[in-house]
Amino acid sequence: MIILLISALLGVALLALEIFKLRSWMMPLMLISFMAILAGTAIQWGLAENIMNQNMISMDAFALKGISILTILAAFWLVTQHKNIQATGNSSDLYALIAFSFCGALLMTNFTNLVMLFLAIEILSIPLYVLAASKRGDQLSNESGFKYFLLGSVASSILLFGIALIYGATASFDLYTIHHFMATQNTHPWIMVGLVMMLVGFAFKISAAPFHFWAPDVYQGAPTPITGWMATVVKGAAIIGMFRLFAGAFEGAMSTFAGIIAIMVTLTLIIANGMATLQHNVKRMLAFSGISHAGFLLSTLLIPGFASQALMFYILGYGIASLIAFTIMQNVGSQIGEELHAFEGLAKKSPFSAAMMTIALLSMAGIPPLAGFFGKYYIISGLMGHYTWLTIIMVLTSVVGMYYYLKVIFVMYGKSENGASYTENGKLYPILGAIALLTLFAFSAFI
Amino acid sequence: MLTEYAFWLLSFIAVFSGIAVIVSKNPVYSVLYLIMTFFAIAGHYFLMNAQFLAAVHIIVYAGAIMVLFLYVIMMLNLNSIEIEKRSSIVKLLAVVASGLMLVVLAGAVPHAEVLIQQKESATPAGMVEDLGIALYRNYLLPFELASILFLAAMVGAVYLSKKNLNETQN
Amino acid sequence: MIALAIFSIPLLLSLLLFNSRSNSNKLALTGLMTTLVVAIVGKVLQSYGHIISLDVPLIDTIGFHFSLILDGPAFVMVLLTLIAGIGILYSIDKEIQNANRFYAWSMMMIAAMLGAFMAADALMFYLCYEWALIPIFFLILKWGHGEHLSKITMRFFLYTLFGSLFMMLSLLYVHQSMAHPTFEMNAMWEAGKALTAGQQGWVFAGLFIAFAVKMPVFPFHSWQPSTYDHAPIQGTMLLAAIMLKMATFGLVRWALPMVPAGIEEHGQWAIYLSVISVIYASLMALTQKRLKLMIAYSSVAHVGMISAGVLSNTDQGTVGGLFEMFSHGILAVAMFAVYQMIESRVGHDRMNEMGGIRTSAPSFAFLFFILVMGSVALPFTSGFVGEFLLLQSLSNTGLGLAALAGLSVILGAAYMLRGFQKMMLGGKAIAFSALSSKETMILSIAVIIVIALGIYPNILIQLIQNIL
Amino acid sequence: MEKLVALIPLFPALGFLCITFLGKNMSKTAVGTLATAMVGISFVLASLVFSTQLHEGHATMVKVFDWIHVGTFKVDISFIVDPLSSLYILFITGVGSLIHLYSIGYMHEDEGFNRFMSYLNLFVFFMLLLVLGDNLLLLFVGWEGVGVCSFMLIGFWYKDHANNDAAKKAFVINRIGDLGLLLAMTLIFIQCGSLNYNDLMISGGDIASLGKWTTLAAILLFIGAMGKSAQFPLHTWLPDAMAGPTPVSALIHAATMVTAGIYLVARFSDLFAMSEMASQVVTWAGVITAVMGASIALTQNDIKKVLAYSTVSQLGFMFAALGMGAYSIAVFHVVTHAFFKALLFLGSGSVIHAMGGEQDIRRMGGLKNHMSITYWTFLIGTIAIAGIFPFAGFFSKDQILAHAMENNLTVFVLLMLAAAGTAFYMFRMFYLTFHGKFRGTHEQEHHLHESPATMTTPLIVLAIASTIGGFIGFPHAIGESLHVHHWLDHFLSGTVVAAHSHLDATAEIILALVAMGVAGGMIYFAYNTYVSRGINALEDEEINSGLHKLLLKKYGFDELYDNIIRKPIDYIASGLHHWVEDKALMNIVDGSGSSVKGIARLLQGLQNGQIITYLLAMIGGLIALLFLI
Amino acid sequence: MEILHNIYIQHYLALSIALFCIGIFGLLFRKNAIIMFMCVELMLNAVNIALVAFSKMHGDTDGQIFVFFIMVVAAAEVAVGLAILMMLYRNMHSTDTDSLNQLKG
Repeated sequence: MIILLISALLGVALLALEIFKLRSWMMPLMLISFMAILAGTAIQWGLAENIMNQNMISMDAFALKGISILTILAAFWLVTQHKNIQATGNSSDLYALIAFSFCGALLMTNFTNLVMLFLAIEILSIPLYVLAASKRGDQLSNESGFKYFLLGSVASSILLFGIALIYGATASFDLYTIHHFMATQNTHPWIMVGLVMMLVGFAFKISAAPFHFWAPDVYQGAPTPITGWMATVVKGAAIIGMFRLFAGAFEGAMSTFAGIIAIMVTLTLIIANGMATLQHNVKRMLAFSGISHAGFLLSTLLIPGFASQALMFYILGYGIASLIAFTIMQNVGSQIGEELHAFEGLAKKSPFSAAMMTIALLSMAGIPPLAGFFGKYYIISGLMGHYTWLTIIMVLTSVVGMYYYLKVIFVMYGKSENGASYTENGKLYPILGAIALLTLFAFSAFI
Repeated sequence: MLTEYAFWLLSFIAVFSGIAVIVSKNPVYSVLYLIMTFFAIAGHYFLMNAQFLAAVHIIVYAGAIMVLFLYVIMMLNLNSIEIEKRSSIVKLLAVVASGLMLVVLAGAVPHAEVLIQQKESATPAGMVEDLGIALYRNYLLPFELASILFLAAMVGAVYLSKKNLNETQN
Repeated sequence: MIALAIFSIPLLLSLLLFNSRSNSNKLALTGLMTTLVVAIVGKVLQSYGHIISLDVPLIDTIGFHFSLILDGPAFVMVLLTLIAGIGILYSIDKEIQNANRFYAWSMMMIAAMLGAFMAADALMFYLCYEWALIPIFFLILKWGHGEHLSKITMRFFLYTLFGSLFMMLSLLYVHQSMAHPTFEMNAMWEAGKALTAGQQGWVFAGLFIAFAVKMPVFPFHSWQPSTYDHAPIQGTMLLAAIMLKMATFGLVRWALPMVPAGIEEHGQWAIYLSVISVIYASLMALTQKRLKLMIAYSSVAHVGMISAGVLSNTDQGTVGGLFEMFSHGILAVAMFAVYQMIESRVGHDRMNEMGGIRTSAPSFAFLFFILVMGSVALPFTSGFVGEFLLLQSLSNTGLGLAALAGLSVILGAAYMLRGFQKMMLGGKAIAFSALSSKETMILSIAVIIVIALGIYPNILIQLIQNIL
Repeated sequence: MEKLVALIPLFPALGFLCITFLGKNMSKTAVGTLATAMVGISFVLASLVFSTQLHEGHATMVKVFDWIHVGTFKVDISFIVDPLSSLYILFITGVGSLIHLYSIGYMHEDEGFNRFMSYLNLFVFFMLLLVLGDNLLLLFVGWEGVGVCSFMLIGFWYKDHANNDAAKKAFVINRIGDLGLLLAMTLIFIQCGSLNYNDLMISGGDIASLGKWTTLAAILLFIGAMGKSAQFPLHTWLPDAMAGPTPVSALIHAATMVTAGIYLVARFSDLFAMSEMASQVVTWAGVITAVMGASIALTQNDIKKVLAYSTVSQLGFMFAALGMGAYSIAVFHVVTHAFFKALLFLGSGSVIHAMGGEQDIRRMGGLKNHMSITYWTFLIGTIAIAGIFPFAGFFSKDQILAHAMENNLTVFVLLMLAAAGTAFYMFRMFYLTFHGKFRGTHEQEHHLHESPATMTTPLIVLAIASTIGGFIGFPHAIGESLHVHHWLDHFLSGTVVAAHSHLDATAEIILALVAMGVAGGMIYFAYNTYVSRGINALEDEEINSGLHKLLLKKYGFDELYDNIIRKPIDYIASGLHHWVEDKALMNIVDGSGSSVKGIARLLQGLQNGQIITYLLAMIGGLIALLFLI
Repeated sequence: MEILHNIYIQHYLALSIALFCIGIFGLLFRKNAIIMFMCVELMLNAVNIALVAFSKMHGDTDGQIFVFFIMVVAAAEVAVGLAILMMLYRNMHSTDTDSLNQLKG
């Protein structure tokens, strides 16, 4: 409970700091809060599972894992993006919104009631609509915010209709009740339709095909730090919530849905990887790459016994790599440009940036012994023998994925050179380096 | 019997004005039709013994949300701007898609007739005190979180609307 | 622990080299020689009963062990890696830009390959197998040459990655079939053998695609000639001499013991493919006008022979395969070194435009001739022992197949001698300065190894058969 | 005594190493002496070994060290001493040392003298391995080793690409045969489980377990022999091999290496005796080769080419004998042939030496006045090969003919024809070279001289050998009274399958007379044509007769092989290169990449930035999912 | 206001579905951003109707509570949405959603 309280009050506190003109305290405060949340998680870990507050939330092991992963990602996001956020001049508003959305993200990990789920999604999303559009003078940012908002609220409506139907069938919003109901009775048409609609709502949030179209546009248009936030914490929270719901409460009905999810995974992998090969804008390419990872994340639902470990590990591995990539992306993007050729000769200008980017990209591509490989490994080994055909598709699309990641690496290490000058953000050295090492050797952490 | 007629009448109004929202050329008309729909929906709530909800519905939707809409339309002076340029193929697709949607969802309506009022609960649901108890006891946490939501929305809306005092352009 | 030392000395050295500025050549060479000494000492100690292998459980839930062994096959491959590695790094004949990084990447690649050879854990093998790609990728990209370098590197990288992912699928398939999944070598073998022949066939198909791409075997070889051509010459050596051995070694270590029935009943196509590859590559070599490409294709032919012989699954095939891997590794380094010597003096490697080098550099011609003879598997060279055993093994599958594969004996003689004749012989005597002592040293050592192993192969054969 | 056998190949090997690594600092004389001495020592040792075999006559194995031990596959470096191998090593080292001696004089002026001597030593080493090895694999080592030496020596004058081409051709064609031998080995090992002669034949008899594979194994072995011994259709390399220095032609391409095929078949006489069909193949290949070689030799004008075709033809005789089961007689002919053919080649070398490199007999004539030793020794060689009593060739050839008459009359007639041809072309060459007027240039005429002693000594020794060499194999008719008939046959009986002629003495004598008569007639005919009437051989462009042209072009085998083998392979290879390697495979690889992009481009149309499209996709997706449930 | 006679749950469900589909239709049919927002509101209200009807059917208050939260969210969404729309209009001078297509590919 204290965890949620901290996260909820964080935004308020940030706003208060603005009032008292204490902007420089914001980042430390946020960091301290994140640390406190992590500490709280650790304390909670020792306690037995407890359901709190009239079956609204449950701080079970899954939730705690989710919270800690999201908090780690958020903290990492904060330290890498702090300078960029500060540079906008609106750090208080932006940080407050981030804090609110973080609160929503945490709620996504521990709800046990559909009301909580709905509120969590909205608390997560509504600040994001604003954040995506937060570059107020920039038309692209506006466009991305608008698209995200409109499509997002449609998706919410669909999700809500699904919730309504499920409520109609089960007479409860409580996940335990629903779970019991579905264990015995899962062919009721309301449940079927309701589940599909909820699935669509979530598929939108994690940008699985064919509900992914917003993602590249929004990721590209939004300011890069926000894109980084969306691609990691938000996506992670959405898939954790989805996993909690589908692998937990709706477990009984999953057999009917496995086929659909497999098809969605296939479509996502093919479309995202294919489209990414065509991109010249690295940010947009990373967006498509993020979609393809959503395919992997979604496929954890197909693993018999629902490998939550695989999911968590993948989120962490992908999230860290992705944040590193977005950080470099932001540095290059703000100084030279977002296009591929902006990266030309980066290895000479800044070997550190290029190396970090390379490690991040290779990890996302799933090259051993980086964490990304182990993420993919757990998923594929879980699917092997049950969805062997899907693993083959995963493998083939991974090769395609390798292609566009390599393209960036080639440009960085290739011989051509653009004249633009580049100074790297020296303070990032130790942080990025440490995290990159974590990415390299994280594989024993979460097993 | 009366309630039955009321149901059909309100339903008709809701659907009719719902369609009218879409087909009206002038956004102001759309807003007015939407308000009509909301009133019809509020009537339904009333029929279903959810009087408090009906009242809140009117206040929130008709009173706040739609006024906001109207205000924006007026401020942006959108009365007569829009000229429909949707290609007919998109219109056709819109009809087909929503039609299919209707058909598919209608398939979910059970054939067996389930009376809407199956159980008579001891205390009549929908009264203020029931809702109050539920909201402040069982649903206290979501209730508190709703305030976070509002706060977030408020900050966001203010942020987007305020002049760029210290934002470095570009 | 000695196994760990063998693996980690090059690795640590690589990290050190990334940060060093001077004398990287000496540092790298000293490191490799130390490793070589350690490996030999380790093997000797092992024969006195010391335990030098290492088995550290890393991830218990999936049964992943950091596990290194130094049995016969592994030791032979380690020897090859180190000897060839020393030769490769020693053969660098001019200033390299960013030399410390060049050496660092090379050392890292060697470390990865050593890991793959010594791995007694399937996942560990796979990890090293993939990991070795990264250093060579940077070696080619940064120090390669040519117009379409990035396209070629991309093709190489994607193609090999494509293949090895299938290996992962196959290994995972076997892995998940166990009650208590582990990647430990013997357990994987047993689990593989417990599958039905049909399943084994599929597992083998996945493994073979991975190995076929890496070796390469027709029709998966199209990445190879252009990559060899555009890579820096040391990179080509690393690829041809050691890296492709990971694939052939993979056949011996993983495919054969794990899915014997699959190979027997559903894997014969792979043998046919390998034999086709032998002939096809020989024919290709026959059409080449450039020395480097000719060597590249001849390498394909040799590897096809290894693959075919090994897959026939006999003692002779396995031993002959490992023997030929060693021999081919040494020969590949030497042949590419010859290429480097010619290229650096003549300025190109178009064989038609040379001639009479023998007149200017008789001892070079002499050494080269012995290497050519080793390459065409002349008796009393190491090439012969390997190829004969492989052919012997292959004829267990079918005498006709052996006859077809044996055609490479004829075609190999044809293209090798033609190349030799065009470059070395004839009246036209192009200017060709005598070999430096370093170059003579490299070729002489290679020649000595080739001949010594041809005359007394038993020393290596006994090592290979030594199962400790 | 047998233990010494291990030293026999060692000395030439030492010679090779010494000359290669230390030769730079040694004088030519020293090098020549060293090389000759090394082979000479081997000869002495070989004589000792041979003499012990004379008494004991059974096979002894001398193991040197383990070679290849893999599972059940066990092959050692180990030597066999038995009559067959001891006979072979005797004449190899004997003829070899003579030719080494000869080379000192012949190659003295050449800048590559050291190289030459070292190669010769190496060759002797491999040749000794070939015959001494106690298993097929070691035989194969020698087999390929002599091939390489042959390659190096044919292309000795490497600056001329014609020589290199000839060398390459020899090596590649030999490799075709080698493949046959390789396959035979693998087959024999799979079926019999061993490659040792001892297990296979001498004491084990495992060769019998070949069963239905017997014929195949025999034929594969024979293919190996065909390559090395230049039998039809793999004979085309041998005449070209004359591009090498003359001592090479004498040693490798006449006396020793080319007879390795006979050694192989004789060694496996047990196997061939089991397969009637394989024997037939051997016979007919031999007969065809004999006739063909003789007929081509009729028209050749290059002194060495004539001898080369003569060699081909004589080898054909030997194989015909082998095919008919007369293994020991074939070996007999090998020995006598080694003597007289080496003599002839060395003689021709002496001639060429005197002529300053000229090899065309149409440019010679009347040399007998200038170089009498060469003349007389050459005459002995010519008579010997023509088969005149009592010279060496008579005995061996006569017995082959006798066997042919007994077995197959067609074969007999054809061989008789070949023998007649032999007498004619040999004397044609002889007369054109030594008799009549000198037809060369003046400078050549002034240059004419007898060769130095290092060259003439071997000639004399070989002439003596050619004269009396035949006595080791008296036929019944002559030898019976002396109790020495078929001495060689008896000597070899422990090793090869013995086959006595069952012709009675009278028939043998009649046959011998007939053969001699035919030869004599041919000699007269040649004398009449080229000496009495003084006719010179036609210049190439004067030739009108079709048959003559065909013979001059050697039946067009070179062109034929070019057209049906080399060109198609080149064509296929370049076709594959163009269509498969560059087009198909590249397009598949790169095409799979671009097809991914192509598919993505189709999808890109959907990602058009329009909210309506995204909404439609979303709703469409929802509907689709609802349908799927 | 007492008991609904002869009105079955499927009647309300049908009404809800109809309104939901009208909302979808409007979203696809119109391109004025304001109208599209309204359509979203319509869809949310369709959900509300369904929830209240189910709540009535089950005889508990959970459904109605949920409707409260939906209203809360709707209000918040509208506030944010209109703010975005205003800003968009300031920059682009249009509420035509078709003109928003700079981000694509």
